[in-house]
Amino acid sequence: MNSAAFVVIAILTLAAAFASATLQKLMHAALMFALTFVGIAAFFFLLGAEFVGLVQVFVYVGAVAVLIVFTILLTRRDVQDTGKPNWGGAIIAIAVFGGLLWAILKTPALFIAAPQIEALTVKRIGGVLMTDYVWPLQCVGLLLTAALIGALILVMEDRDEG
Amino acid sequence: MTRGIVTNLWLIPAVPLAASLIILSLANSRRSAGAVLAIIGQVAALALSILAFSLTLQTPGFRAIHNFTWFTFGEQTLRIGWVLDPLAAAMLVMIALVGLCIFIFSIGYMADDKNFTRFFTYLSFFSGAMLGVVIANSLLLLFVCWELVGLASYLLIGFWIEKPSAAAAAKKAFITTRIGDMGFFLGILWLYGRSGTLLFYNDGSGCLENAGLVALGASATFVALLIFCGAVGKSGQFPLHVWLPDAMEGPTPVSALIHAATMVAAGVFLVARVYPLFSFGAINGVTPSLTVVVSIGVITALMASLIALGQFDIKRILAYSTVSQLGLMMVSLGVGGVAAGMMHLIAHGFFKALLFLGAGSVIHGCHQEHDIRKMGGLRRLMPITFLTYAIGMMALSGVPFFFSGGWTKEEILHATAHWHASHLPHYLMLAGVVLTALYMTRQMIYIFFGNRRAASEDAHESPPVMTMPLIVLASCSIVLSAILTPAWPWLHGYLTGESAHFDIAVLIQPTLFVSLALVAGGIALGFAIYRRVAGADPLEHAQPALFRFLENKMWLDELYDRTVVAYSRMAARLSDWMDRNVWDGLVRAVSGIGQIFGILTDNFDERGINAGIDEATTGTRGIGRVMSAWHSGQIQTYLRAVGVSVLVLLVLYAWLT
Amino acid sequence: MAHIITALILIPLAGALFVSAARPNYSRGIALGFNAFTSILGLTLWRTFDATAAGLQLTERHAWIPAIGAEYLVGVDGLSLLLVLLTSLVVPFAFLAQRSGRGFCALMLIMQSALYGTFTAQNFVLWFLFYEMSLVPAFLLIKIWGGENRDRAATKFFVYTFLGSVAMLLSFLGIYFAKGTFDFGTLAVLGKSGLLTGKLAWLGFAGIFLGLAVKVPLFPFHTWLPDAYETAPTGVSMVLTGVLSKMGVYGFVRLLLPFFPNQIKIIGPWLLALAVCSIVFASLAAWAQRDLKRMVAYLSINHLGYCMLGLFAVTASPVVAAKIDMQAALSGVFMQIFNHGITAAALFYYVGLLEQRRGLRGIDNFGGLMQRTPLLCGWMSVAMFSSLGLPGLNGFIGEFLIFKGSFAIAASFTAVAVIGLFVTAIVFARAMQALFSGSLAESCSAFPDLFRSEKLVIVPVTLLMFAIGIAPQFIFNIFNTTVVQMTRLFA
Amino acid sequence: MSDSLDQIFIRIKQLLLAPLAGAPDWVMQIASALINIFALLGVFLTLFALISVLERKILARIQNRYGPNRVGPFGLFQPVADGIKMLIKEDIVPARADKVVHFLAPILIAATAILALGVIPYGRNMTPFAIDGGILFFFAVGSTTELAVFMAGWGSNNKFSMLGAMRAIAQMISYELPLIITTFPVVMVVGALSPDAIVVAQNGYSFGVVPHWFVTTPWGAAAFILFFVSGLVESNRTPFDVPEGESEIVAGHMTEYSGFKYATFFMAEYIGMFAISGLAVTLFLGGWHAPIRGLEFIPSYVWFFVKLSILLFIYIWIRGTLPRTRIDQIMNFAWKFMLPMAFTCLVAAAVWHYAGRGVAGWLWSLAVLGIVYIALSILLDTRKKFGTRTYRFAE
Amino acid sequence: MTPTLQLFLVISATLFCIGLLAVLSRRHAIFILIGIELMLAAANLNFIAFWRFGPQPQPPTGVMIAIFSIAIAAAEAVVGLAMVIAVYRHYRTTNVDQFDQLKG
Repeated sequence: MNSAAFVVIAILTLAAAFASATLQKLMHAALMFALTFVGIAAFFFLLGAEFVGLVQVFVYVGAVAVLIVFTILLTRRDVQDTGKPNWGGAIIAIAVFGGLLWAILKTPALFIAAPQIEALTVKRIGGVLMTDYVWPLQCVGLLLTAALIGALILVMEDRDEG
Repeated sequence: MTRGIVTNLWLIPAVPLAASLIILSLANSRRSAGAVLAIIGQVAALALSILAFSLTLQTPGFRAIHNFTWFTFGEQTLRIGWVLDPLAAAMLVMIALVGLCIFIFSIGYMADDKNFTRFFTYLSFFSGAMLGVVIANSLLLLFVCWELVGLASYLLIGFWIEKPSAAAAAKKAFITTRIGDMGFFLGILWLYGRSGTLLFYNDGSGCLENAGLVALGASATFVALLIFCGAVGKSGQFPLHVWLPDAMEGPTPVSALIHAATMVAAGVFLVARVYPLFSFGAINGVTPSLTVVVSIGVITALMASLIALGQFDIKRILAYSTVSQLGLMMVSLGVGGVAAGMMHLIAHGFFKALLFLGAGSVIHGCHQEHDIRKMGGLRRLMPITFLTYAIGMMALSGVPFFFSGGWTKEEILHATAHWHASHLPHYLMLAGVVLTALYMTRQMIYIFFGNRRAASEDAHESPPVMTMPLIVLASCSIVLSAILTPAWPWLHGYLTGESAHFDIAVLIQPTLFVSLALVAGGIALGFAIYRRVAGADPLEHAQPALFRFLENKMWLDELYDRTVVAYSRMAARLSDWMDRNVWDGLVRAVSGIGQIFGILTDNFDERGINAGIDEATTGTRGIGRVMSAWHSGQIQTYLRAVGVSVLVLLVLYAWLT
Repeated sequence: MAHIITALILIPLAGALFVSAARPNYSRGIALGFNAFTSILGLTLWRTFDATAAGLQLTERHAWIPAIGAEYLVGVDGLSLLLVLLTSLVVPFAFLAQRSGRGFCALMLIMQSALYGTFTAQNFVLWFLFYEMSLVPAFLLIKIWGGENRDRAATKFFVYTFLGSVAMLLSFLGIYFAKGTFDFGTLAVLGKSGLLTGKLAWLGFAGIFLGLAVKVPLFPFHTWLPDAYETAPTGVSMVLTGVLSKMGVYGFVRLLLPFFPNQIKIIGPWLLALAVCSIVFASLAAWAQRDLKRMVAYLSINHLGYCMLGLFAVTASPVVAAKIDMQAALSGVFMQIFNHGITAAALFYYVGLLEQRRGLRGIDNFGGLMQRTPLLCGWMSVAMFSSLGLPGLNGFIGEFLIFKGSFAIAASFTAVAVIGLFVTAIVFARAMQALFSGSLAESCSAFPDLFRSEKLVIVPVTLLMFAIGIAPQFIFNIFNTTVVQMTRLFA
Repeated sequence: MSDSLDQIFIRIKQLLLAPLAGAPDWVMQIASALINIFALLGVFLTLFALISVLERKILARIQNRYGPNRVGPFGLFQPVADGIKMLIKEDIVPARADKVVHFLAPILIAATAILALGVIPYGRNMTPFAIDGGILFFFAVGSTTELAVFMAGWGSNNKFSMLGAMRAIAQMISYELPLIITTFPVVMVVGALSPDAIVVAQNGYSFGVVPHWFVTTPWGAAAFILFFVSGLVESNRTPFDVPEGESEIVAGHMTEYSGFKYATFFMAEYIGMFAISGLAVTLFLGGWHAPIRGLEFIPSYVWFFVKLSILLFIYIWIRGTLPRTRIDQIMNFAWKFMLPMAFTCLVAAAVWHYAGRGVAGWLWSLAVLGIVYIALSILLDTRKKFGTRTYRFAE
Repeated sequence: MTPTLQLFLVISATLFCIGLLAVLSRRHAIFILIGIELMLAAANLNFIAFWRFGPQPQPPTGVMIAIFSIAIAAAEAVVGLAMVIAVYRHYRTTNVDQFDQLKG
């Protein structure tokens, strides 16, 4: 857990995140979104959960980013997102950030270093998944199928609608 | 042999009852068959009675009982039964014989009545019931027959139902006797309650026997007095005698049978039968109950004889004479002369029946004329009636020697003389004797002597069917005196169980002479007053106020009407009014409250709840409108709200910990 | 033979259905047919009834609503059998009393079945069901076929009795929650040691007492009876007085007395006073009545007063009574129930006959009937004398036993009650004088004497009166063991 | 001796690292990583150059003509010539194109392709980056190529390139599923996601002749075929090279690129092909294992590259023979045939495993596969789809 | 600055608030989805951080939750985007302020 990598990744991720939240151009924001998630995956690698990082990259960068981009394409004809982001939301976000920060800094117990852990192998994750979390796995499987079908139905162009 | 007779002793009352049932089922038209059946019934009863009588002659103090269970209720059994003893036997014979004579007489008397058969039904029913009373060994059976006798008397008095006065008299008789019966009923209940049985003689454990009497103890006097109420009611003693004179409304044979010989005698018989109750715990023959009996007897005797002086209706005079004679009997029983009382009862039965039938034939002769002032001089027109009537009159007023009445009256005076409590009743009774002689001679003179007046113009002698019973009864009165004279007191011995022996010497007694003198004086006085009777009654002429007082029966009837009857009728109307208004009023009040309650809840519901709910609904709608403004549809406003609330929670948390 | 009681209850119902379906002019015939059938059943029940065995016989027990402890339990003991026989006697008598259409017959049959049910039910819920079931037909019968101001009388009758029964229901619910059972047998046994305690006991007692007192009727609660009987048609009033009021007395014997012995002991004198009041006041009121039916109604209150006197004497008097007196009073009460049932019904029947002939039933509307209709007057006077309590007829037996029993236990009350006896005598004497004697009123000059059909009805009933009067043992045999058992229960 | 030869490269590496022994370990890590990267790049770039020219020669041979033989002996220096040509060409950027995205696209594609190479075991413990979830890393990185292709398409602000990008992405996404599912049986049988474990699991020979490669098992063979076809589609090779279908939409998403950017696209395509076939080798062909026991003396990496070149030859061979397929046919083929077959391989593998991995299991899984294949062929009424086109002339 | 748990939390908090910023202030529907995804990612980061810094030999629940939440977030994103498209087709705009049909 070297701190240098941590700092680089942190800066990279936060910058990308901020960019994706504030960039006016839709496409750039989407790409910055993908970059943020690569950064978060890096964080996971740093924290020793490779599998989660890979899954994160796999799912978000591979699928969600593409979907967002596709959605942007499909909704291109609308007017550009003009106007400053209204400040109301920003103020509240900052306030909430302040609150969270206050909460984190106030609790001393968090100020601990990373203890030594044995590598979290994919086999172990697989084992736990298949024993303790077998039901949630099935439910998530069901959920994903449902989402798949749902999205299809929502988006399917009815021949006669147009 | 005795067993056989006692067990089917019930036949004696049963035969006349059966006869009456059969006659009842006959159509009204079968007149002769009805009469014959009744007569046969009566003759059979007489034969059986004589048979039973002969049985009792075998041993002195004979008593045979036959008890059986009437019904069992729960685990208890109610036993009743018959008893045959001299008292009963004598009464049986007297009732049967007198009944027979009257039956025969009424054939003639009622010949032209359209309900002839129904009359005989009632007569035989009556005699059956009367016989039942006499032979009953249980006070309950006695009470049952007693009530049936009361019913029979009601039916017979009200025989001519179309006459309202007859119906009223019947009702009055029924109700007054019923008052007495109620007392009697309470007595029975008390006795049954205390002694545990109502059987008179039950070989040792009967209520009249020692065991029962001891069980009764102090309450014997109260029981006795209550039973005495029954006797007072039935025998027409002082307070409850008012129905008897009115009962004359019924046909004369009825009056003869019921209101002279038998039914009225039942009361005396009852007192005689339950005498041990009265005399229980007597200190030298005097108990409170007996003194009451004596006092009632004395009052009744004097009062009745005085009233008799003031009456003009031939049958009413005889009725009042019966009342006074019964008073006399009660006195004799009271003072302890049970046998004397019974003997007088039997004798009186005969000659009073004789007098009544005589009066009946006189009325028949004078074409249903009852008022003696319209009669007179029937001496020559109706010789047989006159002769028999004279014999009856002599017996009644107590002429000794040949006439039964005299001896028995003599006996009674003898008993009252020896009464320890006080001598007053003795002297009063002597006065009674004089008065009796007086009103009888008055009646004789009015009817038979003097010159003929209105009704007796074309009077004619009654047919033999009517005069025959008169002759029989007259001869009986004379013959009976034979066994009654103190010289050979056979009947007295028979009744008391002692042996009778012939002794002329007994006759020479001071009281005998005194009574003889009194009777002669009475008759002489009578002749003196009423010799030249014309128009108004001499007594009325002499003492108008007193006479009117007596004529109106001392206004007792009016007194009763105005007090007892009026009050009870008023009580009835009051309770009806109470019922209709007070209790029903309560119910109506409750329902009223219910209605008011209903109205209240309705208003409350209308104004209170409905209005309240309407207010509430409008209020909520207002709030609703305010709230909806919040839902602007902008998703982001919602999210901002979420954010803010999280913040607030955080701050709150921070502020709290 | 096991299901004879259920059959007894159901046949009249079936009859009611059948009658309402059949043609109107046959309805009375059919109803009588069904009545005959139930009477035969009643008689077989009597024959199979073992008079010596104590306790319930021919019981049928089926689960009904176990959740609330309601159980179909019917059984017959001496008293119930007596009342069943009375019902099977009075109801046909009532049918014969008047012309009746389909509705009338159906309702009467329903009432008969309800009566059978009430007298044999041994579980409260079942008993209460039949108790209410008998109320409705009575109400309808009075309301539809009654005389003038029948609506008011019918409603008063219904609401009054119904209010009472509601009170009774509430107290029984209290008992159920306290003891958990509705069964009369167990409650009676429990009753000895007091079903409820303290104020609740008094409430329970008051509830049942009110319910039954209204039904009997006991003195202050009797005002509905004269109005109801006066307007009710002859047949209905016969059944009402003949059997329905007996339900009240049956209720007292079966429900109130065994369940609240000590409460009754405490207010004993008051109860006796009430009974005496109902005897004396009712008879006095009867004397002042001008309407014959109303007069007979008051007299039936008087006679039921005797029953109540007997019952209260046995249970309510503080004095420890001897066994003989209690048994005398109780068997007197049972006998009085039976006799009054017949006699009162007969009286109403005769009044009904007179009303049919004259159209009016005021006591002054008649006069001198003896000359015109001697037979009718003869038989009617027999019924009157029986009701009067003349010995030799059935009335006397009951009254004598009641008075014997209650005199030994509560002498003063019984003494006052004797006045009631006496006033009844006056009432009847007055009635007889007004109706039979005197000159024949021209309005009654055209009266026909008894028809053959009427004779057929009267003669057996009067013969029964004489039979019971002279040899009542066959009636006593029915309930002797029950009386013994009950005296042991009440002692 | 064979072992020393086999580990020669590792030993070279340790030699290079020796001077840095004293440095802190993060320095050591970076150094070893750099060595690996350079070695990797060196090998595969030269292979790229070689294959590009070989491909043109083999295609020529298939088309009965020589290939480029002018530049160097047998035309082997042709790639150098091409490379120089690419560098010199002018780099045109479309006017209103999204310059940043346009510029980043080729870099991203090349980067992902090279990253994928990092996890493939080339020889006994010669895996540049031995990550525990190596296979997963390979696919995770593989999936970012779609994003890069899209950037290329979008960045050039050209309808054709946009359409081309759409088609490429659609194609790649729909075949990514069968690609991954076919690896499932292997992973499940081996029980680990790391490529080394998979290769180690395939050693051993039965009867000395038949190697325990997964391809020898029926599900292994079927999975290999499906994997290989999906690989073809993933790297947009004929007959699935619809995106660059010259006849229809010029060069697809690469139309607006020229010069060096186009070269990087070209290079990325080839490296992608190397990666897919490298993975196919590790998964099914026993990685660096020798085909028969007898030949084990030959070093492991040699076997790896021999098998790799065979596969590449097959690529080129297919390109030379098969005509281009329609986009909808590709789609249907993917979803209606490939996916069910992939799942059947999974089932077959399970049957094989639970039947004791012996001959019985072999036969059973063959039977399962056969049945499903026949059933699908009946159901899919492919005749209509691939039947002869009926031309309707305008009447 | 060795990475402590607190630091990780701060980073995830910032990520979370950036996501919140995107959601609250951007008008474009897709940005809201991006914002949500960011927030979810921040949460995942927290889970993994707590798992990593938590007392060891513990079962990898944190990781599990992260995995599952990724899966669910993906499903949610898919449906969200599909809805955005469908809504766009209907409204011809993705400006969130226009979608106020559910006004009270």
